[in-house]
Amino acid sequence: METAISKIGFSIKTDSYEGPFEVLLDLIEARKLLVNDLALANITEDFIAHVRAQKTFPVDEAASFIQIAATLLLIKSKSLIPDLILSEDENVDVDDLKRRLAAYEKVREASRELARIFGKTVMMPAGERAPEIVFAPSSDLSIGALAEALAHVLAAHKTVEELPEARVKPLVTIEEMMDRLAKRVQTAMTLSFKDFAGSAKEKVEVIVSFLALLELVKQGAVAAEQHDLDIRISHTGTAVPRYS
Amino acid sequence: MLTPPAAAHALLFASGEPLERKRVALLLGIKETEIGLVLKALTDSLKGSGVAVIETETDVELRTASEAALIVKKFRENELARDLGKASLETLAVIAYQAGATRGEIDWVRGVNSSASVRTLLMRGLIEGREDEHDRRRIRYYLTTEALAHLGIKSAADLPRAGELSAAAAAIKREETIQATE
Amino acid sequence: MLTPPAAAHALLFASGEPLERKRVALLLGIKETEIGLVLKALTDSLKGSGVAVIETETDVELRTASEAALIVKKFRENELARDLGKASLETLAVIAYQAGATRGEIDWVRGVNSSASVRTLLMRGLIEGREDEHDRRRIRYYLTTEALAHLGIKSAADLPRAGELSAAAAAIKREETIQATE
Repeated sequence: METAISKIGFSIKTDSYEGPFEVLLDLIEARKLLVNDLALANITEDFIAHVRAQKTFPVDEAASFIQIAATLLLIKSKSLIPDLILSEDENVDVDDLKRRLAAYEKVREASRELARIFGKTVMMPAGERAPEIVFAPSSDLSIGALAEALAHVLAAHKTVEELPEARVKPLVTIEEMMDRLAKRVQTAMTLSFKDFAGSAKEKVEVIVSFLALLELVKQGAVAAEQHDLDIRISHTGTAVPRYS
Repeated sequence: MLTPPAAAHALLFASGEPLERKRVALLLGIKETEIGLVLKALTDSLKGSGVAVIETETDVELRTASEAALIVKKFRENELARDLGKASLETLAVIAYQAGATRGEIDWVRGVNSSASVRTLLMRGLIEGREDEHDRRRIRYYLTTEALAHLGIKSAADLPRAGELSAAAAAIKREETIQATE
Repeated sequence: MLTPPAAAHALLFASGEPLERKRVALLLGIKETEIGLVLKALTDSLKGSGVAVIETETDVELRTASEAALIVKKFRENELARDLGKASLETLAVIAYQAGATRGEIDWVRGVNSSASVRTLLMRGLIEGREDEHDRRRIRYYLTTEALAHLGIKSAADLPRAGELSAAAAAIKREETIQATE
């Protein structure tokens, strides 16, 4: 884990959790690059190294990290295999990632602006006076209304709790997605193998990254299983496989 | 930078209670002999503004102006006659089914900040706060006897679906305790 | 007789909490369309006074001015803001620069699930959720006067680089809407 990261001199902050876009931007900024295809292709391995290095992965974020890793691999593959024609869906994924990253860059700027002023000059509310208490019930107050209000709160609480899992796009399982992507790129590589003469080293890296990612999904820190229409991703245990 | 009268205004506003003149002087970093002038300037600047400075020999306080008495009275009456509304009803419900709930627990169960609702319910005499026996900084809220009487029940046990709803709320409340101690 | 801005001043002072703009209009006996002008006049008259009006789209509250923060801090230190984590700050930023942002929009741009951050902000009273007018299942989030007060600004228009960053945030809304309808 250490070597994979220290290679590029980018240290992952272990004290606070970072989302995938944040990791991407950090990697790009560390290399003083602009957000474009070239930059994304450049940091693909580092991003995957980061995914692999995560000891504790927030359960519901694993999917977005892996989905982004998959899109990065597409961009990387395309940069290595010029013959690789991306499908419409794949192009959408790539464009989408770039747009979201650009938007996130602005949000990060905005949040830094807010961090600069938040809590610095707090405008205080009027001081509280001891209230004059007047018993004043209301027409909407009854035991029925109370029961209903609490039932509503409890129901809302349940919805919130369940929301994170439901938000993972229930199109395919992560495993299916990765399998498809692996086949897709491997086929393209076989077809245009002769183009690789000059970049054999990088080709190997791509394949290694792929296998590592697939392994992560299949045996490692996260296990994906399909429940009804939602995907639930859960930690299978604390044991993290080592790839070194 | 604020002028001394403006700084005094902010202090009195944030205090809510009468402040000693000498304390105001100390906080403003001026001499006690100067405070009279500063308060005079503040009084003048607030003329006709709806809010006024009330001075005694020792203390000073910000109050609504006497000309505003009518509109403030109307506001208070409106405040007490209004429907409780969703937020306050929910807050009252949590307290009804979970007697002794704290602000933190109410917020946790509702998932939103409940300070305004708690304040409303206190003012309307529907709930009362008592210090926790073990931790005096913690305030626990209970329905008042008047509220119970108004609802036509003797205790929380008489509420509809008391067992089921209390248990569910208690389960959520426990999460808060776990989170808070983590 | 008090002028409408002075009457509004008295009301806001007496209330001590945020009041709905339409409620202030009702109590003052003016049209909802006129409340903006009245509050504008009040804001102007309070300039440099140590106290200021904070306005959101729906609410209005009287608070000490941001310039008074240092002096007021001296005796209300215990209430001072706990810092927000990075995730909550980002979420707050999306909502600040794009009033009415939905959970979907926040998640879209942050690339992570924001439910915990949204909940933190709700519980701290920095944002509030309201149902979308057209689609009741959609909750839209807005800054509260409390959030503006913590940022030391009187309205969202005073946010740092408001024009530029709001324009950038508006793109988020469009993008997510396209995605959601696909």
